[in-house]
Amino acid sequence: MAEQFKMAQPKEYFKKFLENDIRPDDRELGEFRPTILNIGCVSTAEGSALVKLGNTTIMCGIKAEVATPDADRPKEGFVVPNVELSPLCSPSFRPGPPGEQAQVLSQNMADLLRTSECINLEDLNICPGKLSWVLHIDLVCLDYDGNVMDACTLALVSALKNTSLPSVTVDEETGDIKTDPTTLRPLSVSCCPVSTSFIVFDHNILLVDPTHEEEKLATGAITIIAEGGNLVSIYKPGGTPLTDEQMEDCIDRALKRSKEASQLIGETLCSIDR
Amino acid sequence: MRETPLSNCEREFILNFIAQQKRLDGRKAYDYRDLRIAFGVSLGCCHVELGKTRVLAQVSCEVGEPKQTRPHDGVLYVNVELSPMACPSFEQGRQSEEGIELSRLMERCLKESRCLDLESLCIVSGEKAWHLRVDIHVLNHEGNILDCASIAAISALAHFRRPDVSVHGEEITIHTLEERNPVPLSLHHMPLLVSFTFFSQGKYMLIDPSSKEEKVMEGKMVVGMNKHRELCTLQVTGQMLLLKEQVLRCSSIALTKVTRITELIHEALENDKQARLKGDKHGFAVLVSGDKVTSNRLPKTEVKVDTLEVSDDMGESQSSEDESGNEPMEEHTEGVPKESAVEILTKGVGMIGEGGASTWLDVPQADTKQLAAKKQKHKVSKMEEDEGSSEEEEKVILK
Amino acid sequence: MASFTVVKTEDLAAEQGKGPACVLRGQTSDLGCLTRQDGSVSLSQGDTTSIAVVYGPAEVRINKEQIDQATVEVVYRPKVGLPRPEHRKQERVIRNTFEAAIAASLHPRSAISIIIQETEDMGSNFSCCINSSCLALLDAAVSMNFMVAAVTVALKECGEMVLDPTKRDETEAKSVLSYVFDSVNLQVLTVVSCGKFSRAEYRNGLVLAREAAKSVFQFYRESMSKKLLMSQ
Amino acid sequence: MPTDTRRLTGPESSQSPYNFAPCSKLNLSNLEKRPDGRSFEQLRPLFLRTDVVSQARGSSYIEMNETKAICAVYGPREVLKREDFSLKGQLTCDFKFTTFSCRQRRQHQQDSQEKDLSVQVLEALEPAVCLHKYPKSQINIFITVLQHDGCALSAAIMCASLALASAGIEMYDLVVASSIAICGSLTLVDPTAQEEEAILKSTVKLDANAGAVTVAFLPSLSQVSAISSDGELSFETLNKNMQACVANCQRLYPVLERTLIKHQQELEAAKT
Amino acid sequence: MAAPIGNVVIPGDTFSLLQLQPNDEHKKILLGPGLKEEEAEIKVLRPGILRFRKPGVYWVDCHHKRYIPAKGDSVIGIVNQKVGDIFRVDIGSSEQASLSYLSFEGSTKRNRPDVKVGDIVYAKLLVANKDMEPEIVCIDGYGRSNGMGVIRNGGFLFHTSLNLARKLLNPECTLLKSLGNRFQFEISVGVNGRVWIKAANDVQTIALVNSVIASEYKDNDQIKEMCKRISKAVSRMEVD
Repeated sequence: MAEQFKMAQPKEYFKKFLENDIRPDDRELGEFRPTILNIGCVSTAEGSALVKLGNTTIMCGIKAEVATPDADRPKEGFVVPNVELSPLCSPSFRPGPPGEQAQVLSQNMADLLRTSECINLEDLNICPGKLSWVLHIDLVCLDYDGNVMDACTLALVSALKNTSLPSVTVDEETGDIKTDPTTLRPLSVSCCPVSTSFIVFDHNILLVDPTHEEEKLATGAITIIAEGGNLVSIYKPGGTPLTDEQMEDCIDRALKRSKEASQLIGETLCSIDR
Repeated sequence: MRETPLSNCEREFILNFIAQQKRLDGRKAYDYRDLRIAFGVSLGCCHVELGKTRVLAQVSCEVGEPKQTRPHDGVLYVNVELSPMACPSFEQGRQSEEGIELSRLMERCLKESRCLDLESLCIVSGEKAWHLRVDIHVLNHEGNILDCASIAAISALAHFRRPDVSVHGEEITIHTLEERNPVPLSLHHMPLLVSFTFFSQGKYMLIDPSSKEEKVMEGKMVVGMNKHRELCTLQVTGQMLLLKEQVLRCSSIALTKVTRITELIHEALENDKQARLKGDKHGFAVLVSGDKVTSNRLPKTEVKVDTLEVSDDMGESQSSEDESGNEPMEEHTEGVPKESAVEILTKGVGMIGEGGASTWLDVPQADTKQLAAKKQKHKVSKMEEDEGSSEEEEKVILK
Repeated sequence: MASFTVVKTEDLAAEQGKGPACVLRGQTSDLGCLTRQDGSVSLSQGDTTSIAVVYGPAEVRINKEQIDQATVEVVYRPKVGLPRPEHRKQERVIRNTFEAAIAASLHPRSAISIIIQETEDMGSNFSCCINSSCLALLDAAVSMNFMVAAVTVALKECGEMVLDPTKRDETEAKSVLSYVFDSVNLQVLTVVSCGKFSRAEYRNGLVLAREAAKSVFQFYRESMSKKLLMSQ
Repeated sequence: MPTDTRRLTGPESSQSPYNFAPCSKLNLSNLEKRPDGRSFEQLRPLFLRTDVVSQARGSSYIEMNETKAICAVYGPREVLKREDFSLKGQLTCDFKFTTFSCRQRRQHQQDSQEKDLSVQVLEALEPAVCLHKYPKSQINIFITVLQHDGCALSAAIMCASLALASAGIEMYDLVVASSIAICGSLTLVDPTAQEEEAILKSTVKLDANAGAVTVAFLPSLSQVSAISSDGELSFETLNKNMQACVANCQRLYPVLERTLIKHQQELEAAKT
Repeated sequence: MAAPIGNVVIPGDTFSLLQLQPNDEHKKILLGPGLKEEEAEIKVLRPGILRFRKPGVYWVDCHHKRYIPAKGDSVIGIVNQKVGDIFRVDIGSSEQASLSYLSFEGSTKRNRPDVKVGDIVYAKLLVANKDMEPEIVCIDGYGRSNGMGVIRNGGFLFHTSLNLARKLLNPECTLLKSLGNRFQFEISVGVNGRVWIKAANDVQTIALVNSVIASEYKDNDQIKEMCKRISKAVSRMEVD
């Protein structure tokens, strides 16, 4: 019965739940789904992490390569994030080049890396004007059940913190390159930005960490990326206008979440080193 | 998007009218519509209005590797964009027949005419050279995009300056504009395209056709020429035959037009230069006067706000954060206990939070080992505790 | 290395029509500046200019058709090079913003498409795009629940705030925030930010931007009145 | 100019740092123990799990030590184009390595090897699926290899057949696959990437027998649905090793069986 | 404060029923295009000038180029294609209108009207509804054409903004009056912003076309002035 009701009028179905401040997957409005983090799960990548946010699953792998730096930035390396929403993760995606959403996510990742300055591009330089690191950061969605943005940021940051590079040297006079795979240098990641996404349901109710169903019914969305006590980004693309109080509330929760999540990353990393 | 079709009555009327040596907008057969050339604030940005047809051209540059085939030359890209902006029938992204022909002609006009000295764009032969890029955006299509585009493109190139570079051994430095003045491109000559349209077996000829005239035309001849009467392209399209005389006549008309337009371009360049020297206002913002009925102007307005919070002290935001800890948050906080939220399941696997559904790696309550096994199969030892599949693999291994 | 345009230093410095920090640069609008579209406008804020055009309610592509409301499409056209993911993101933000503003349910099975051409980015380009799009929609008389106005604020390292920043201001600023408000109760419709900032700074920016938005809305009203009253 | 405007692009050309490292080549001629300590005819532990993709009709995850793959099945979906209507349903397969799954970085676009593997997986599975039950409709299989350490093909086949089964697609039988790498007299069951590589490199100087053979097998029908072999193998060797593969398949079968039963039990549990 | 009738309103503006009719708010009122009732308030959706007609009709007179079909409108359409026994006609709306070959005066299954693709028809909207494809007819309720049908033998068709078309349709239209004093011409105006003009000769026709287009942003005196100039110019042109 419930199924049919859900099919027929999803909106009403959700309303019924939200009337008593609970969500169909018996979460509270402000509650996250369980977040599982598995760091260093792919040994072929220089750095990797798998994040599960409820059902939503993102795997991030970082492949490091070397290239000649740009003429106008001879002392800098490259970070190239890309998000892949493969047809595997949801029936709504088709094979072929990335769609709008994948592109927007990729861009969000790039912006996150740039504004949070968690990686100093100059650290990625090997020999000025000659050789720099290129970090190909690829995030693959394995299960698309909403709030991919948060999962991606978590995976991205964890993978970066897990990344270590072999030592590469350029011979001064001959100019030929030597790699020593035995000595690995961990990549320095200065900070740990964490994103928190909300949707607006029915123009007034705020839901944190939405599932795919919830996202489909949303009348607006907002993503806040926090780092320590600071805000790295507030991203509210249109949708229902929010009151200042609502915005403040979102920021509160985002700051809180950022503490928890960075704690998660930190402790998980320690557990590897042990 | 679908474009409003041309009705028969319009078609017949226009053709008759042309047969009477008249045009809808009262021009003579060999008249151009009035031409307006304006430059943007950024260098190499040119906006051309030909009647109501509008084209924007922007030149940009980057340092890259030269082509293997021509290691001593820079590279010039020409990109013509026909978007629905100009006219509903143009598709976004997909290049139409029209678009391809257009870019082809522009390339012939700008690249194959060798109007630009590419060698001067080489920095280190075979390694580094300037890549120039001309982006041509058609903003409004009221006919004769081609001529308009060629004017915009060539003016933009003439207006452009590239940053100066110096090479010491292998070290190349691109100087900021503070350090050194940017250098102009060395433009040998200014080729322009003039298109002639023909009606009723080439009996009547018009230049600078309007969009309606283009719709009813029979064929078209494009002459690419500079003011020294050097021909750089000549293309005839459409199903009609032309007499030798006509071609010659066209070329001589083209010459007069090209000379006139070249003058106009130089004038415009000069005006822009003067304006910049005097520090007058220049760029597109000035184009809109605000005295037209449809245009409006808002002088710069001071915005007053009552006293703001002191923004740059962290203490503030800190405090606001603390308060986040208490009452407004309460209802959300349960479910995620503050301390020791993190649960380390196995090496490199941690989790927080409860509730919600998860089909893969569903750990909570269930023995964490199971997940451990699932994630870290390298340790077969772990597998033993795991029932189901892993037992099987014990078997597998034992055999 | 991406292809870049060259702007003279003095032009960046000149800050034409720019005075103290809390000033909106002079604005000009030219409604119906193009002929082939249902609505078109070229808007300038200081030296930043952009052209926006609107078609609609017009024929919709079958795969995008919605039976209960109009489909809003946005195309953003950068001046240099082909559209890249960054522009896709911009399109997405602009589209979502106007999906909220446009009364789409009045024209089901049709498309309302907005096309924006960047013509000169001398700072606060995003605001200029939003505002020009909104004016274009007004020019095309597309039904809207409310109008929107965008205002950009730059935060300098020293903590000083610059309203409607120029390119120079943006490059010097530690972060740049753009707010979009609705015309009915001036609530926050859209926020996009670039660079780190504190909570207080967000609030202050909000207050300042909201104040500025009022005069932008006033500008819309004047522009429309001028055109409409003359042509009645 | 950027070739791919839909992705973020780095510099035009970049290469792996390990191209400049002295490569430690595994010497096969006098190999008495395998690098991962297995005996020559030992299989790697096989781990399987169903229902890993919530959005898919059926899905599964496979892990053979360092080889990890995930597969999702969608459908039966209606075919959109009228012209490819057919009374027999159509099965499609899309095989992809993640860019970071191998030692050398892979491209986003599907390359020839991936296309080739897609076809091989498809051919191995088609005989097992009752396609006549799904007229005018298509069933899509998507396989992503998260980490590649040899035997990607057999892993993919098993993963996919399990996913199909868990999707409730009617099948005659599960498909089990196994592969053996041959290098002269030496045969390596269930080879790792390192071993595969070593053999392919060594082909030049060794005698005729150097390569690998993969067999897909329908255990309960005891039929072979596909054989793929690369390198050069004499008929006898091929024959001998096929038998070996089939034997291995039979040993693997119960694992798939159990996993599927577990999956069913879970479903039942969920119902009540 | 009373409703700003005759003034410019823009989307988001609201006013109460009371404002509309301070004297008696019980009277029934009718909201035309551009207005919508929301929580006992009248909300403006489109920019334009608020108009009022007795007894209680309010609407926003706005300025646009895109035509949105409304039942009973008389429009000029361009026949775009023939599909079976209907014509697809472009009337400038988001969807093409359908026109049955039977809805012409005197047409039967036997003798179909002679209509070619590209012809222009003057027709009335029979069905106009946001959820349905618009349908136009060239006959009135009694099966008479009364002026509707295919427009033939010459003349020139051009497009204007919709409110200019409405201005032309206004019997008090200064432009047409003052032009009428000077020229002889046929004109038919569709509310979808399509205007067809035919005068004594092509030169005059074009002169009229241009003057109509030019009149868009002119007040009445300027219009009169312009007409004078035009007629002079035309007579000069006709000489040579």
